[in-house]
Amino acid sequence: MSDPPLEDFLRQAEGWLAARYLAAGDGGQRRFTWGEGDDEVRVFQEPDPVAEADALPAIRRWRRELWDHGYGWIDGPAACGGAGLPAAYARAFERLTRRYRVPGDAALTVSLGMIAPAILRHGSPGQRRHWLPLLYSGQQIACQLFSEPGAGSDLAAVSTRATRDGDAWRITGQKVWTSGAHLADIGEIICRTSGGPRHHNLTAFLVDMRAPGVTVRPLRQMTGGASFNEVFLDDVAVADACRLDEEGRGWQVALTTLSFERNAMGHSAFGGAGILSTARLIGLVHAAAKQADPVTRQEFGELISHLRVARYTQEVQAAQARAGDAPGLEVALNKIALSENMKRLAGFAAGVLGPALIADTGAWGTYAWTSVLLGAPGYRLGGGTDEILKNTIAQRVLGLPRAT
Amino acid sequence: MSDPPLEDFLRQAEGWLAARYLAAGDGGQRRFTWGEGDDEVRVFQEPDPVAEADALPAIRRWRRELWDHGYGWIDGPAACGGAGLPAAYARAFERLTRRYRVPGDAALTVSLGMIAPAILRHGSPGQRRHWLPLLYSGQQIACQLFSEPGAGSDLAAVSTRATRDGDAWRITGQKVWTSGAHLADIGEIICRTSGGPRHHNLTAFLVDMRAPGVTVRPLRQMTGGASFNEVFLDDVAVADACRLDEEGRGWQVALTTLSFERNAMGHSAFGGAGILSTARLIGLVHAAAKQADPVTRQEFGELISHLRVARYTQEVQAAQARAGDAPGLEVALNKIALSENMKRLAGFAAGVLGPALIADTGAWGTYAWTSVLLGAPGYRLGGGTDEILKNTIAQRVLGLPRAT
Amino acid sequence: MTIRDRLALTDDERMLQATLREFLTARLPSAELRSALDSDAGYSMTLHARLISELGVGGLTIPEDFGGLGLSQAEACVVHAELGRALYPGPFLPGCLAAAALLAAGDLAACQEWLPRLADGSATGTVAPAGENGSWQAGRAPVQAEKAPGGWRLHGRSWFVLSGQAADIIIVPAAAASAPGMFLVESGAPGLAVTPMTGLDLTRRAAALAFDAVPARLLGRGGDAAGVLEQVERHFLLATAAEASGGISWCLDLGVGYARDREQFGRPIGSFQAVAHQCADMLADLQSAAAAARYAAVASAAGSEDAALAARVAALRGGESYRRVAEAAIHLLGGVGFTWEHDAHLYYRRAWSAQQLAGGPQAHRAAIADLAGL
Amino acid sequence: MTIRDRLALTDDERMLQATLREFLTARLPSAELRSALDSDAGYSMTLHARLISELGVGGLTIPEDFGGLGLSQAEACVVHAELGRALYPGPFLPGCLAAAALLAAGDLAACQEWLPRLADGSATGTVAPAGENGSWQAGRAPVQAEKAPGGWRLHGRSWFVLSGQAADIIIVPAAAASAPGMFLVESGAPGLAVTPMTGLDLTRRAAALAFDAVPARLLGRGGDAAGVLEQVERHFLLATAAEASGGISWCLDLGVGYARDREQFGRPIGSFQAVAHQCADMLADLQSAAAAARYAAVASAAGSEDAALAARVAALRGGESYRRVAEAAIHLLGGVGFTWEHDAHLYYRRAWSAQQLAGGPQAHRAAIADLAGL
Repeated sequence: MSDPPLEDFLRQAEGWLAARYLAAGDGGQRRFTWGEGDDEVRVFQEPDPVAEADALPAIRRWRRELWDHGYGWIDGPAACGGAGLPAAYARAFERLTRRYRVPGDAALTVSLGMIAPAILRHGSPGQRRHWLPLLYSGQQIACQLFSEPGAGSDLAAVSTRATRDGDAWRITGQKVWTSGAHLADIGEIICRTSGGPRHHNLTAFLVDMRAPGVTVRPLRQMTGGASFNEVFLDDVAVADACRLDEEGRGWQVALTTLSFERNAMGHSAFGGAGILSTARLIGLVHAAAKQADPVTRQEFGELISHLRVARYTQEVQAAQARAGDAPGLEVALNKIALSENMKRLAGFAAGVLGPALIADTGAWGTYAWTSVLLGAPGYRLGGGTDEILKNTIAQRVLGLPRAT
Repeated sequence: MSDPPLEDFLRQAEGWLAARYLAAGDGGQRRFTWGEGDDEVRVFQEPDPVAEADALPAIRRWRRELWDHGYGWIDGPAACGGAGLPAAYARAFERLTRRYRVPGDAALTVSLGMIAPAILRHGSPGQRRHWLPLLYSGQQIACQLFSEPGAGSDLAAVSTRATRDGDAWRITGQKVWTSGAHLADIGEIICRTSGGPRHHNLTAFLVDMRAPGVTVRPLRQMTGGASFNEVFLDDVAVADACRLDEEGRGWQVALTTLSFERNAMGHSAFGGAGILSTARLIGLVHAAAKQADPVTRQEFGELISHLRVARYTQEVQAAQARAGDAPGLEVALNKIALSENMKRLAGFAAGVLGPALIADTGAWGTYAWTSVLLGAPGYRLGGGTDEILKNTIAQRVLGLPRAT
Repeated sequence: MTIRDRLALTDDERMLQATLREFLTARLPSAELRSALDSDAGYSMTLHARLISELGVGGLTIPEDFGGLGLSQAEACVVHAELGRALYPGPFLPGCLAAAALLAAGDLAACQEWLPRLADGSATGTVAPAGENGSWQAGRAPVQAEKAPGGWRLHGRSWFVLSGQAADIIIVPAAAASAPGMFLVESGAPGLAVTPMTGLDLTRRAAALAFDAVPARLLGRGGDAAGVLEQVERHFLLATAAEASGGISWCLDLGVGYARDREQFGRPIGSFQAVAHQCADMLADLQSAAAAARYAAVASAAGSEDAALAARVAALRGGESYRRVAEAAIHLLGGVGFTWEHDAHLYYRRAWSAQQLAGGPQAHRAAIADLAGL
Repeated sequence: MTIRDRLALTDDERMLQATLREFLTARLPSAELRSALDSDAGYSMTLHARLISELGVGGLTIPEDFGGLGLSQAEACVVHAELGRALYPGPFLPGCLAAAALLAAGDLAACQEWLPRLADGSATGTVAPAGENGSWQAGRAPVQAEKAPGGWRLHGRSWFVLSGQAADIIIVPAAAASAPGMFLVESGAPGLAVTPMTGLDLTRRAAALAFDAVPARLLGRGGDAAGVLEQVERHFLLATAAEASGGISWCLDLGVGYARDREQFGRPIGSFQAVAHQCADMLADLQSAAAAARYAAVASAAGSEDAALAARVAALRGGESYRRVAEAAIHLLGGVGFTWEHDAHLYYRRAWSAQQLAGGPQAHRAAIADLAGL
């Protein structure tokens, strides 16, 4: 039976949403008014653990409702419980949800944006039928257990070991920079399973985050908060059925997962786009009474030009994707641009606020900007450092020989 | 007999100078007045060939007079005709000459600043006694024949060949980016003399620039002028007595010569420091009536801070050298800083002049700045590109492993 | 028609781009460009005529009923980008600006008389809005208009007039009694002196114009110079942004090609990380400059309310990226890039010149601050 | 004594530098610094007392007849650089500023009473020149002085007061009837409320001061706040430039050490050209920041006429370089550099904070333009 026309699909979806959630009012963008509400401008969300735990049930219910009414995985294959509709329907639905006060999927960026697509690509039919409905219905949340203290940019150098034990495996090692590990039910983990040659000695597993031997600790970052966790695994048992793809193909599974990460990171909504809004920046300048200062206006014009160009680039890429000419790896350049824009934001705030940026006078929306200043260095590291991304661009987009 | 006290030496030298040359007036710095004289602001001197040829006799006479009165090579060893005084005497004399209208040694920077010191280091006693008096007395001028179209940063890859012919050699090949070749009498040339391993297959010679088979052509650069030459050698005969150092030691001779080049290039007087003078920049802003514009004042303050820091750095290094703690290879960083300052100068001139920079309205001191804009890219290449210099700094100053 | 739907190139635009690329690659290789630069006119008139007749790009944005194709800024910028990529030296951009001025002034008779001839290439045009400091303030127009018995007479000077020597008609803002109006002057008019200005950009010549009681035709009712110039400036901003993206793409192809082929230390220089990352940075500049130019052109074509801001963003970022990429290309090439005979410096010269003629970074940043509502 | 002769470190200065380096390396390792930051005072009072008694640096620039060493800015900046390298959290810099203010105000009695105690460490001091927007304009002093029967009373608030909580005496500019004068307030004075300000720089605490009819002692004749603050600001500019060069040298040592030791892809990351060149850039920043700080200090000590300009140049370039190098060090370290437990971010926080407290880049550029004669 062919797909319903997009307009009908959207009309029906809007009816469904309107029956359950309040309209977000003005075109879905929460109107920004200087001085109102929380003045937080974080690069990485640092949800207070209690508030985060409180919000989780509502997010799980939101996913479950979507799943039960066919909106949980709009462009997923029917065989695994998806609605089997074209990706354009899923994107249109996602834009539609922004016009309603829905819990949203921010907390599930990794689970649905990186791990679920990796399971779809590398899982057996049984694994796909088992895990994907659990993830897209919100019954289970997945996290990414990749980086290690000794394996950052060089992910292939992971030392966490998985040793065969009958028809199960025992995993021992340490993973770092995992976001949401404390809320996750399962973790996609890359382990060393043989002494074999580089890139061929790794295997991926889906490990139960609540299994005995798994310890999750918040990883305090320079901002003062903790957006990520450290995960210690001490002889953790994992059934062979939870092995994702063949033994020795862990590197391919990792690359697939990372490619989804880069696409997500480039998107301007990622990384607290709220901090990039023009209205907030205008409010900042007015609060410091510098709107008439020609030097401030030049620095404002320069900053806005960079923020807008980043948005124009993403919109052109989205249009090209819709026209079937989706951009390739060069999307990673968006992430680098976003990191640079965060540095520019911090510099601009310092120029406008001066000392009021670096010590809290209590004035709304001033000292809060230190979060951008303290978060920006992390953004240049997470999801691939500038240098690693530029290597990839040079070699796989520009066809230059391997840079050593 | 011990050295005369520095004060006596300087007093005597000043007497000698004053008897022959007019005082330069105000402390040796030609006073800059906006609108007066030539508004040329070149990165590389592009002497008009005729004017240059005319000026040469005066420069040769100036050297000859210095030589005949013991000021030609103040800190040179007596054995080779030098005065055998400490380097501090030579530096003090050089500073003294700036207070008089002397022809100066700008045209001899390569000959006396790079080739002569290389001959002192690598020449046989006979070669030193023969060549050094000729160079320091201005009777002969030397140039540097190193780079080739296929051997720029990778100098060791020179393909100009010198083949043994009895007790002489025959040299065939092409050299590029040689300054002053059209005025030089001899050229220090690096040639490939064997099929041996890299860095061991080269030999240095002093070739007669007027020998048959040597063709010198100006190399027109993007500024429109020609500060450098191309030199073609077609089966040029060179006596074995003109071989500098052993066969196969050409690479060591080249490194010695290049090290002298870097020291010279870092010095602010090099590269038309005149263009960096504050008075000329103030004149530029006033000519465009922008001295009251806060944005222009910020850009001016930023530019001046970079120019001053470059001068402070050199003065601190000079003081450290006088105190016996001369800086090493990190002097190359001065050259990179000077290149960056030239780019900043061009950007500043563009900000102040706008279109008047890129098309000539005839106004004094405006369109002339295009020479800086067109010369700056060359300054990042000559004397070692930024990248090559940073490799050297990382490896030999910071002790980092060879960067590949 | 929202902007989002028009951002991807349409099939027609793709065709136009490919045809132009083929035409210019075949008919304007480096040797042809160099001989054009050494010629008196600075461009080949035969090539210009063929460009307009064969590809019909002369009247791109001129309405059909004035003999043009009636296309939008979106299509026009596809053409500007390809011409920018080839440093096309002919008077294409000045012609577009003259057409835009005529349309904006709304003088039907003048439009009927001149737009068809601009469209079919039988006449070339330009605009002369800038005073000695290069700025376009209509308020302080550098030329005065005096109502004489026989008609209007112009006095004064204007500078940096693109293709001033080649233009048959010149549209000039001139201060009359009330607010300044737009005037049309035909080349060869008595009292008009056109002298070439020595310029940095060898591929686009500018002239200085001296008006000594020059007879001129008032366009429309007059007093509308400010509004007309604003529309002409929009075209200029969009065109320079598109040209910049074209020039950047040439420099990127040059730089990456050289990084692949040039060997030093026994290996391609592109295998050194410093070179590889500079190439990635050049791609990032191309990606953002091309996207900004496209978004701004489509926003203007769609008449969207952020079109003015987008045009300034595209001009600012495009101008800065073009300068940076042109210099990076020269640096990557090493010595050969610094020579007169290699074409790299022609792009470097165009990058610096176009950026200043289009107003310069300071003007763009100030305009962005105003338009963004600070 | 021309500047040129004093630019190289003297033997005494070398000795002072080595002794300080040894003292701080032994007594303020990372663990000690961390526990100091977690303490109430934010620094170890015993260590502060030892620093002053053992090394006598308390009264560095206080004249000998007031119990100090009577040394110049040149020596003082050697100390500031070493303290900056170790992020020394004690109230050393505020003490220097208080001493500078007392000397500049020229109130003999106040100098005799307090300078010896600042010198021997028995008293700590600070200055409170800044209003809510952080600027030091004496003209619009944020605190007013009122002549009451019992003596002067101060009203108002001042912000960003370094070591405000630790200071025994606070020197405050206050607007009286005529031009503002300098006043001395003792800690614990009635009506004085000192509240800590949450700050970015964990190694240097600032406080907000509220004055409610606080008794204060007028220093000298009064009306000279502008002149006094100018001299205090000079000390502050030179000290922050020197501290920046010390912090940069720590970050460079950290980054280069890590680039040598850290292996990824089977080799030290310093063997990758991108990393190697970032290290070379960090060295260039150190070289210029250290030279500018040294030149400015020697120029001030020699009273040369370009001393004011040199101080601003050193503060501007030192501040920008420190921010850049601190961020580069974190980036080089990768994830571990982004953690709370690694010390790298303490330097990043100091770099940003010190730069703004010293006036910020815009103020420095404007001052440079004035001082350079534009």
